Amino acid sequence: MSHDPAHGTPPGKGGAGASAPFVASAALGPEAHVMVGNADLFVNWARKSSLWYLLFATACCGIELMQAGASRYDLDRFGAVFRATPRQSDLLLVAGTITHKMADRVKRLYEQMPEPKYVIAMGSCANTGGPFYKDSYCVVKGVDLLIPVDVYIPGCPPRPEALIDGIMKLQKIIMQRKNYGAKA
Amino acid sequence: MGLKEYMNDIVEAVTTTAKGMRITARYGVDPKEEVTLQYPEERWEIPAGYRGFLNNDVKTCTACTMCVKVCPVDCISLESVRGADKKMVLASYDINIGRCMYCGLCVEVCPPKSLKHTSGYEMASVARGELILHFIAEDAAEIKARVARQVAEAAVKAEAAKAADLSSDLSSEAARAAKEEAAKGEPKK
Amino acid sequence: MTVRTDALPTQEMTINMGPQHPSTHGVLRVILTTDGEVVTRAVPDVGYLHRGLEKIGERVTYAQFMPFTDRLDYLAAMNCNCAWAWAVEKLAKIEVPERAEYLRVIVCELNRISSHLIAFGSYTADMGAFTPFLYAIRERERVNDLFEMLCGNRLTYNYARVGGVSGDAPPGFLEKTKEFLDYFEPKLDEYNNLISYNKIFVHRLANVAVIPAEEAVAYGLTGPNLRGSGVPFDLRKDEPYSVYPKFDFKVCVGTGERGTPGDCFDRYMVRINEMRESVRIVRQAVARIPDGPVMAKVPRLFKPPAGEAYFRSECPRGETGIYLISDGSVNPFRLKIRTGSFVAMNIFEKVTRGLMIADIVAVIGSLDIILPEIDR
Amino acid sequence: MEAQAIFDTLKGKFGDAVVELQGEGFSPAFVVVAPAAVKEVSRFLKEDPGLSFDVLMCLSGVDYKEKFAVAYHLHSLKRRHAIGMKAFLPRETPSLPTVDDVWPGANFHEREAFDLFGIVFEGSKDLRRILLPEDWEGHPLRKDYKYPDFYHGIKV
Amino acid sequence: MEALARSLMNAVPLLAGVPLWAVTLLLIVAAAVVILVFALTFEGVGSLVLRKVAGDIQARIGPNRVGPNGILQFLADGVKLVLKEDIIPANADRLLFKLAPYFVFVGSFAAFVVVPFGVGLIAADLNIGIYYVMAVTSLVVVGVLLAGWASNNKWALLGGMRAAAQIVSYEIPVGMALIPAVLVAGSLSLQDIVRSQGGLLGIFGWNLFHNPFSFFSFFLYFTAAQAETNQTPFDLPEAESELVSGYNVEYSGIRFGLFFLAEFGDMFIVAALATACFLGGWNVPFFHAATLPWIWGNLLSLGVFLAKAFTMVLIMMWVRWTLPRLRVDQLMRMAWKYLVPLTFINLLGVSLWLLVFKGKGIPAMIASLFG
Repeated sequence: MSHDPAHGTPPGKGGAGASAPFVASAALGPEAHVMVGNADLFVNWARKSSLWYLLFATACCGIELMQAGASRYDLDRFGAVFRATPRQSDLLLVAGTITHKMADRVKRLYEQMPEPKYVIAMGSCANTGGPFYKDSYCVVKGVDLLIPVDVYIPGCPPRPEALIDGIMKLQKIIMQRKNYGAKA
Repeated sequence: MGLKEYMNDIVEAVTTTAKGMRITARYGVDPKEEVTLQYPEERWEIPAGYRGFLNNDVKTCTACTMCVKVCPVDCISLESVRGADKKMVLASYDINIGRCMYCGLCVEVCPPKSLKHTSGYEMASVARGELILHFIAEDAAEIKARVARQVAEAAVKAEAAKAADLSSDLSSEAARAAKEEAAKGEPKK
Repeated sequence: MTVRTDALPTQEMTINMGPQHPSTHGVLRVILTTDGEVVTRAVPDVGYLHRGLEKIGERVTYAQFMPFTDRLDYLAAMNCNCAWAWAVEKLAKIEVPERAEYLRVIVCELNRISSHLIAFGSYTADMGAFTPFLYAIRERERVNDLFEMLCGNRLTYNYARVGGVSGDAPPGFLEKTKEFLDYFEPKLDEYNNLISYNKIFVHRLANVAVIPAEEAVAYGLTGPNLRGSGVPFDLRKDEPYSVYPKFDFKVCVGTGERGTPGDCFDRYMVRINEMRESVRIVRQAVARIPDGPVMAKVPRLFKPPAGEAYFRSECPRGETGIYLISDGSVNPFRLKIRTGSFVAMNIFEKVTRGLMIADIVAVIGSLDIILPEIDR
Repeated sequence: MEAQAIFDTLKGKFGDAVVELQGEGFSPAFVVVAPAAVKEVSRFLKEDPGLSFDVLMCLSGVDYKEKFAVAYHLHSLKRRHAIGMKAFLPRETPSLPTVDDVWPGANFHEREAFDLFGIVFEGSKDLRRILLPEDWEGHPLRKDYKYPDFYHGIKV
Repeated sequence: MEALARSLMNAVPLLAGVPLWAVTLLLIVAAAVVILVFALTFEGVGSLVLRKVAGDIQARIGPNRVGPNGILQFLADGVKLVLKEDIIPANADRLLFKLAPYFVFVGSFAAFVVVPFGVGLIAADLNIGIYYVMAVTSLVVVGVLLAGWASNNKWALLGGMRAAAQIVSYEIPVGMALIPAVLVAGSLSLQDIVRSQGGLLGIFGWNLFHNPFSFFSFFLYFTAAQAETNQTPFDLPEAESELVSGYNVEYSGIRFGLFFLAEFGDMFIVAALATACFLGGWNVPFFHAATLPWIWGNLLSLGVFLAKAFTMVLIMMWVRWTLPRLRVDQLMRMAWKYLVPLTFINLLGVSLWLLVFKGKGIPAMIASLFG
């Protein structure tokens, strides 16, 4: 799913709104147009509402992840509990810088997670290498060079609300996924 | 391990545990203690100076590339071309918020104060490409072509104007020369 | 390597307390060779968050390096910002206005409180009590609100500038700070009742990983780790910089309250008491802050005179020393950042010999290390 | 005790091993020492009751383009004074004796100088790369370091 | 069950032709299904209540977006766990790996048989009630040890070893702390123990207030039981922060779900035993439940029993979210140097008390004073 970052989706309406510069509203994932049956709806609802995320905090975004899990923003409301082992978690929240020395560990963690797994790249370091894009010799320039990423959350570090917004967008994507019936 | 220490251990264990549990009980029972902000419905009001996503007011921007130079990460890419009236016309202005580190140095250094932080922070997207904000709607090539045409027209008009001046100079030259002959002619009488 | 060769020949087990572990405070890898539960050797392997900050320092200008100091120790970003600003000002001998120095002290001490809160919270979470961690984060959220109001960001502030601070305190900031201090002070006693003097917690911490005073000095430990061993050395008192001499506060030293001086419990209690002292400092600073400009006259393309300077300031995790060499150009020529966690990791292997696996977690928590400071 | 006084005592004791005093423009003044004599000078600095530099604050490698240097920042808790010690090294084979038996805290600093500069500390307890992966080629903080294109197949 | 089967056969003429053993078998299976449904729903709702209580204590809200006010959270967790990929580590011991969760679940579920839910509501009123519970719950140790060994993971191995050491050495205090109730009631069967606490003495009929030693042994039992079910001050086997979640490191999907359910099953068993032995089981204070007609008597007693058991579970959760975790050697020291001696002294005290006062507790003596 990694592709050349330079190309952007064609811009929407012209003119810069006061707060929202115009970027085409994010398409809801590759299978946005698929008709989803009832069995899928129930299964997707179950998967969406118990997203156990792996406690994987490498750098500053890890602190925002902790604060999102704490009392004020409370990820537990969404059924998202942190798990210590990749075996029991289905969401890999890459929060922080991934250096080359850490790269194969991230791949191994991703492969250890049981199948319906999702990845959120949180923060500029995970999206594109962020502040260390230009001059650092040992930072992986974006975690999608290593593992397929479902949702990118911009911010350095993104606010806990931005993280919850990213998780809710991931939940919408999960609701679209088609598991049973003939593949379209 | 004397008997006194043994009993003291037990008593201390029970009292400290009870003290701790009294505090957690107070939190458990008292609903006022709850500080949760249910995000999608209740939102934290963002203070004025919050450094959210960047937004460049394209009209007042003078394409002076100060922000491009000061950014430690080079996430602002700007193309501009010199317009007919010698001022720079913005062809494309993109900020890659996937790489930006929200340090605010560019906002401080921007002379016309067109680049400002908005209070937006919700831009979770599915594709990495969507993290690049384009502030000029039109495609860069079209703008360049249009500006090039304008410059060409201006040049042609300038040519015509110059030619006209030239000819007028010639004629005025000729007229002045003729006047001089006349003037020279007359004083000899 | 004691291998018991009596009836049943047993073998030692090497475990990877790998880069991804719930209680290594980030991406630290400790290679444990254990004999059952008892650890015979724990070798730390760092570098999983090495981002080449010093190489970046040589390629960006002095002003552009300020946001990178946020990423140096993201729990105490203000202290690192100000440390960088003070270091460059010491090299270039720039005079900073009084109000800017007061603002710097206020934000540094507030950040010390929020950094010690995370240290306290994650330490109790490592020991198994998850509730104090959430109370600590709730208090830290209120400090984040103050900083967000002041400089616009919750974690990476980029607030200090060479020659002053980026912006004056918005109206209502000082009142809100006073409000937070009044709210926060009784909370410390509540934490002490809840967890600090809890019998199980004390048993887990007292007499574990004792670092005697001379060994702490020999290994170059600084900050709460050094003061925990009973050495009353605090840079704000012994090598005063900025306007610290104007405030009176106590240097908290480990006294072996519940065990021998220099054990994990002492280092923990030094941090709790230091929060109380920081509250006192911020109260005095808020009361006596003068008016005036917040930024000295510094040219945009700032070129310091050629020379070398070493400045060290008291960060929550120990002394952050910045050795700055400038050759008169716009970019620093060489930049070495020495941090408290890097040195604390140095003593880790010697201190953890013969402890149990649960104590390894206790030692990591008591040294309060943070990975970007170790790896830079 | 003032830097000049420290320099004189060292000059008196070690003679030409102590090269010069970099005072002006250096905020803790530097005593420049010949690389071979680093261990004796540092042992003397630590044990001598008058100086008693018992804390090695910071040990940093420096690449001065034509030669390397290792800068030691020393501080004394008893006397509350600080001094810098510097040893210049040739660029081709930068190596000098270790000081981690004088100050145990030096080990991590030396490993970092080895890792990022390639300065070899003879006799060091454990000289391995500390920050970079074991199989990383080159020493990044050298001025002439060229960034690698790929590492384990990932674009740098 | 035969008496019930025979009375059912006389009542329903249609069943006359069916052999007796078939009807009893049918009844047993029906009772088992009812208890299984109760156990699974309790364990599901228990996991939701645990997170709600945690939220309450930690000044936040627990799950409230899945279903109305978070009610369906456990359903979502369950369905998701069932549909997860079934991973068995490469060179793990496949058979034992698959077997371990069933041992643990069976071990904790089998103890539901003797829980005295109501006046007549008990699956099988075994006359060796408590002895049977002690025997069955020790099956959990085998399951956890298997899980630790089979998943070929060093953390899991350590978790398994810790679990074996902990549960085995806390069986003794748990057993000893329950004996006073047996001595007072004079029988191992849980129904008898509960009936012995009845009578019109109301709350003071409970074993808790029978004599100071039994009062003390309730608290000893509660601490040891907290260790028996791996709750926080003693949750070393799956220590989240030390052993990366202990013996269930390699388990994912419904296998982990079984461990999860078994943990809550244990919690309920321990709470049920505490209620039955010390807090008067299904006895309604100042009221004789047996006198009511058949349906209402059972319902009322069931309600009272569940109320008491749930408060005990809530207290265990409350302790779970307050205290830090012990170290392994402190755990052993606490078991062998503190709990075991204290329970023995306690046992001696109770038996001497019964000998001296010929089986009457303080409340009974005071009642007899007033005639």
